[in-house]
Amino acid sequence: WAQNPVLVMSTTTSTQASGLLDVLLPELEKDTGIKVKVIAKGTGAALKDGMDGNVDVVFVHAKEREHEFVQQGYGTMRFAVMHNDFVIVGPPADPAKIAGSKNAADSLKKIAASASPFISRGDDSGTHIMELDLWKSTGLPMDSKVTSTTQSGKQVDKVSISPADAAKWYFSIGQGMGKTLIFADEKRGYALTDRGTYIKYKYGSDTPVDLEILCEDDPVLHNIYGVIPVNPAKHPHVKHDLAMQFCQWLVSPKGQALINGYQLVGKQLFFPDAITIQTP
Amino acid sequence: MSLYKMENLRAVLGNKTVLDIDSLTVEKGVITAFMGPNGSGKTTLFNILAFLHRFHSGSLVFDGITVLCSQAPPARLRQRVVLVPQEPIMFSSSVEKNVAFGLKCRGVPPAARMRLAHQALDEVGMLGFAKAAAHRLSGGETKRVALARAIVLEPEVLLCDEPTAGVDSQNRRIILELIARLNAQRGMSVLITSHNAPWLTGLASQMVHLDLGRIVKPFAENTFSALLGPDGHSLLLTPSGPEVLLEKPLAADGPLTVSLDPEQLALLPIDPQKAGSENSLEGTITGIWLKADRLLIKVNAGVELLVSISPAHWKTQNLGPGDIVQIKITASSIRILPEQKAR
Amino acid sequence: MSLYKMENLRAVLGNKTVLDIDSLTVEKGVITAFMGPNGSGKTTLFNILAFLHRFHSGSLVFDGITVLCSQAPPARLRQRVVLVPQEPIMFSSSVEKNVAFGLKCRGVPPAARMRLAHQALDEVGMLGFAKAAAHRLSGGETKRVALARAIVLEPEVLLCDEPTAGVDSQNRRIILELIARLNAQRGMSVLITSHNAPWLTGLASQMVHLDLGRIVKPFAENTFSALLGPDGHSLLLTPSGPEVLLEKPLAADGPLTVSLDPEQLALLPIDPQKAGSENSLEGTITGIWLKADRLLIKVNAGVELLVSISPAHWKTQNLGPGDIVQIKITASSIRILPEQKAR
Amino acid sequence: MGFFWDSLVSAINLLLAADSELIHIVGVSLTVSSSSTLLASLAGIPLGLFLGFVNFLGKRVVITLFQTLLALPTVVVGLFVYVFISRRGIFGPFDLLYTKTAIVIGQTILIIPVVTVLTLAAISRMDRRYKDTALTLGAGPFTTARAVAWEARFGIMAAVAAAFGRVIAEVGISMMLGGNAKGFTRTMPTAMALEYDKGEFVLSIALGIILLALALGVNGFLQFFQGRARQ
Amino acid sequence: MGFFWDSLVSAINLLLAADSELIHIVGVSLTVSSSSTLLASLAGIPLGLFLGFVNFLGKRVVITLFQTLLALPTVVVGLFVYVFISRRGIFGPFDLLYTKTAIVIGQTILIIPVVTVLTLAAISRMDRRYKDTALTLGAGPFTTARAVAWEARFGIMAAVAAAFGRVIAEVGISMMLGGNAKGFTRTMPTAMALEYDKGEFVLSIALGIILLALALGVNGFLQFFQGRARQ
Ligand SMILES: Nc1ncnc2c1ncn2[C@@H]1O[C@H](COP(=O)(O)OP(=O)(O)OP(=O)(O)O)[C@@H](O)[C@H]1O
Ligand SMILES: Nc1ncnc2c1ncn2[C@@H]1O[C@H](COP(=O)(O)OP(=O)(O)OP(=O)(O)O)[C@@H](O)[C@H]1O
Ligand SMILES: [Mg+2]
Ligand SMILES: [Mg+2]
Repeated sequence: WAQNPVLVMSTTTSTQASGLLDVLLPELEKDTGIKVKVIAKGTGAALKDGMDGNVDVVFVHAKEREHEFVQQGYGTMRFAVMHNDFVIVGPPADPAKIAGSKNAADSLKKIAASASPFISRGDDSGTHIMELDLWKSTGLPMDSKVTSTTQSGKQVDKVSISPADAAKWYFSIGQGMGKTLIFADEKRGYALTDRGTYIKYKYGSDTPVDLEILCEDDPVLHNIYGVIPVNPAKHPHVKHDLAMQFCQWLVSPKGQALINGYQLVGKQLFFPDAITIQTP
Repeated sequence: MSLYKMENLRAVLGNKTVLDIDSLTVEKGVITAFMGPNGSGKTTLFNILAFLHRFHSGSLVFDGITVLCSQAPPARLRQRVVLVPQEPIMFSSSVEKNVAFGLKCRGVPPAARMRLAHQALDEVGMLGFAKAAAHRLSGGETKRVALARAIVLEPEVLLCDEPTAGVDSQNRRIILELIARLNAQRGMSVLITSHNAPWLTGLASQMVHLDLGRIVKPFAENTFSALLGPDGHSLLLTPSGPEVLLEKPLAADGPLTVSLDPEQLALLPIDPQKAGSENSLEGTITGIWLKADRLLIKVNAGVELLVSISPAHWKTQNLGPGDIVQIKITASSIRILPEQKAR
Repeated sequence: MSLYKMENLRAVLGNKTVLDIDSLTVEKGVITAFMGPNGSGKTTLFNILAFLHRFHSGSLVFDGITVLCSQAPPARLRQRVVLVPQEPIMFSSSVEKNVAFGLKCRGVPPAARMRLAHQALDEVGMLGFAKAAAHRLSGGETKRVALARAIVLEPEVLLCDEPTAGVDSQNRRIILELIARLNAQRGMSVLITSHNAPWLTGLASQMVHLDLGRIVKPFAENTFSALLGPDGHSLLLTPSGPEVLLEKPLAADGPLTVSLDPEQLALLPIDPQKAGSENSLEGTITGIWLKADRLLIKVNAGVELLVSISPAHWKTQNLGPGDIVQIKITASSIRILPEQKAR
Repeated sequence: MGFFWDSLVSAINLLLAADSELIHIVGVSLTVSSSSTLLASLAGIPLGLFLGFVNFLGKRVVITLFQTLLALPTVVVGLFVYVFISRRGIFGPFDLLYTKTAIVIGQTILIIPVVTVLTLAAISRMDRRYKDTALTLGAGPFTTARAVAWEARFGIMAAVAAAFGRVIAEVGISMMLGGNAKGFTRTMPTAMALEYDKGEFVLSIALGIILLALALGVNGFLQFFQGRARQ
Repeated sequence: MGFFWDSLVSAINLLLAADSELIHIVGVSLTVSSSSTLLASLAGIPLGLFLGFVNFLGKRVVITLFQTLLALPTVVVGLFVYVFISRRGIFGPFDLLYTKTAIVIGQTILIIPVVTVLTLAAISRMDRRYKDTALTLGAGPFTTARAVAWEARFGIMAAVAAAFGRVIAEVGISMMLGGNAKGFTRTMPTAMALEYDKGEFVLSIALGIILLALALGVNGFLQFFQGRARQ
């Protein structure tokens, strides 16, 4: 397979860890002959790889930052590929009494009021950004902390926010989704998670986490994935044609059908966004 | 009483039998000297007798206690026996701490141990170095501190592997006097090795000679490398010297090692008529010693020869250092030694 | 011609001045002997002369080349000078590889270097050990291989730090003969240290005496520890012996080191009338040597004393070993030595 | 190169700000890694001495195993400890997971082989005469081992330094068993890994510079005492 | 304990299946870590010898710096190399990022201090007479260093073994510079980290067991030769 063209893609860990790519990529290679070299990392680092021209295409889930990426000229265009959704999980005992809720902000308020442990990813990932948006919408007081760094000689301030007066129950752990779930399980706490990872850790693991979905189906909890070829105007060496071919394959009926059909322990993880597929 | 009793004691190092002692008893309370050429196994033996190294087969009994070759050397006997090795090593601390080490192992309190250590250092003339870094001492200084480190423990048995090699003449005397005193006053058993036979003679009451790991009859003096004559009937002691006839012919390749018994050699005034006669060598007297009740005469005859005669006989001959004499070598005085070979 | 020229050469180790030579010249092509008690700086000096260690101040000229104390010892001179250290160490390979090491450094091809190595091993009687593991040899064997490892290089200058300590008597003679031959036949300059004065006398043409790092007048023999009498006018050589009157009174604490000049001592037959008289000791003759054109008489008088007299005078006295004699100690024969102190 | 310059300036700014969060992280890092180095030394140095001195059947095999454990992956150690201390494990009731203690346990296991193997290497090259001298002067096995260890002290210190370097920069175990919880178990390396994940490379390197400065301080301190001991 | 048992069985099954993916990963791991160990030894052993032998102003400071670099965090090394070989870096055109070469570069930098410091420790305890003997027999600086290194060979081998153990189990640099790309740069430890991320603990430990078995093989092999050399 040495002659096959190799496309380098950076993506978030969730696409890799969920096992979706293991289904998509062999089919892609069969159809187009393209072999994909997958570099999985956090959303921030994955986008940075694209900006630095280290990869040909990025496949992430942070809609606003993706638009920014295209606007700044790093990517040529964004293809909406699929979505899944976020849920709030917690211990079966549910000390904050949020079971069955369809209002995420309200649930978080109750968690804060009961000072039950809440585990935050705290890693600037798509999930983390979503969580912070939810906290802001609760109207609870927030702490913000400024860290100054110097970039290209200029001072750049990074603001990180978190709920105020939460030192006892708000754990910001800066790790991936899986680890956040394990942490929540251990601490008998709540967490915001994408449904796919939860299913994987609840039903697909030899040591399943003892957590239940307590809040779901709030429309704000959608998690949208996009794919963007890196702009050859910025990085002439990138394989833009291959990247386009890859994106088009992903949004093609074949690609979308594969996404739609991917199941983990009998549960669908991702929902195609490019075309509507009738679910039987 | 016997201190050590060895039977068929063998030690194998690498794949070479380094020690092979049929039977040897070392007495208690006396000074025993071990002599022998390089590689004869003296150090190997001392390491075994100090219960540091194992032996391979045979039996060793120490003061009635049997030490097995099949087991690691018994640790509890080590407090009774102390070895001063041939090339001692110092712990990298001060001289006094080195000397106090063994006392510390025996639970002597700090103040007492410093006092005893200083006393022992004084005995070997190294008190002035008490605070110096022990591992930086010169060769002879190290040797002397190592002796102090051993005697401060007042062990029942003191094993000294060449205690005076590298020690200057004044301190050599001090050390030998010290060893003699420890033996005489405290009844300490002392085992000693050395290549320097003369001074051992007066000190030791038992002399053990080793060669190639075996116990042999002494032949420390008058040992030479010699060539066999073409017919096997005669020996050449020096390349240019006269031939010496043998009692019976020999067959051998290359040089032989021969030893001449000093008691069997005769010393004659020079006789111009008989000059260069067979079985005699000419030489100059270079020294005269008193050893026990005999006189040892050293003659330089190309090689150095020792002749032992009675003081009475000496007086009759009216000879002195510087005089030229003739030495008659009888065939019975010649002993052929096994050649030393590696492995 | 001069080989080494030293002026005000000082070496400081730790914070102790170990060597402090005002002026010393070592001649080319001869054997020079360095004598001195332990810690007198012999090894330190040899390490400097072999360009291995630095000195602290002063100047050193080797064969017309000035060596600076401010710089690391010059590497290119090292190929001309080889040191055989006091306690040599072997590389953990075979004996023959150890001996061939220096030849390899000099680019000698493998076959030639093995041949030369075997030849050198033969000279020191260690050929049988060629394939043995060098780091497992006995003390004396190591010493001899170290000498072979040096002489195989045929250096201009050979520095031997106590080459015969730990070597058995037969091989000691072989080594000394070898050194003499290298000097006589190849004109190799040899510098040697030893505590064993007698055999050096015949070998070396220059003798340098060191004490406490300084060059001193020789006093190798007849050096004793003595106590000053209560008034400071007399010395006690032995705790039980008679007092010896001094020329002028002295003030000192504790024991002194004194040396008696053998030339200034007189030997008298025993005189019952004068027994126990001042400034005389009684003893037994235990040995007689020929040294250069004088006779050395060894007398055991509680301490051992050497007396030097002319052979002619000896004949007139009709004395022999075993006879009891009286030694007269003149005040002029007494030299008080500086006491050796650490740091 | 501007990147490193930015990082350096940021590191200095961070230090000047004396941010309480940073101070906490530095504190956790130092406590945890010095504890695990201490514990591993207490176990590994005697173990190395034991392997160096005592002869027993299969000793070569045991040494090979320890050498193999130099390649112990952090994930294996992390999961191994996790199984015992997680809520479902035997030691679950002690509530050790996601505490500094948990990191110390994991790191100690990780570096015991390092200390052991390097201590063994240090003493196995020592002149046999040190051991023999101690023995003949009447020292028991412990005093003998101590005397030889003293002579090999610089080698053993290098072993400890290597182990300390390993844990102060360690990410995997600290993440898995400590959880990288901000204000609780976040260490310098896990903080760096997080900033890297966020794409905050400058901040990440700035933390790295502070970590190295810290290590430099510790080593300079040790060197100073080594220098004094050497005299 | 059932968990470890499951892992062991899985490890054996994985091996028996001789899965081509697994074989590739093992191959990458071995190639990468032996290359970086080799390169680091080629640099670190001479460096250690140099620091041991040559006296120069500020040598103590340099040694302290190297000792400090034992605490070099993988994130720092990773980012450092990243800056040079990323597309925007000086070596960008060589397209090194996310290749095995990139991992080798990073790992080599990581362990050069390990090899250097431990080599230095090994030779600094050697009897000074080895050096003096080589010098007086006319050896130049290189031959002298080689002779002393030969006498310290077991210590130096321990240094190399420690460095190898460090890289064969290394995650951070392999992730950052190799990218853990399946079929390209996935190594045993990054595969383990991924399986762990996925919650596949059994598979993760199974891979760890295979990694340790691999390390055991390498060490057993080395021990065998050490044993022969010792004779
Ligand atoms: N580990 C070993 N392997 C092989 N041979 C050895 C070993 N150790 C010692 N030997 C050999 O054993 C012999 C006896 O050595 P030992 O040290 O006992 O001799 P020695 O009588 O003390 O000699 P010296 O007078 O030179 O000190 C020597 O020939 C030596 O080379
Ligand atoms: N590094 C050092 N620090 C302090 N003192 C030292 C150091 N090295 C040597 N000395 C001291 O310097 C003196 C001279 O030592 P050196 O080895 O030159 O003596 P030597 O004449 O060879 O003695 P020996 O006859 O015992 O071999 C000794 O007293 C020794 O203790
Ligand atoms: Mg010996
Ligand atoms: Mg000396």
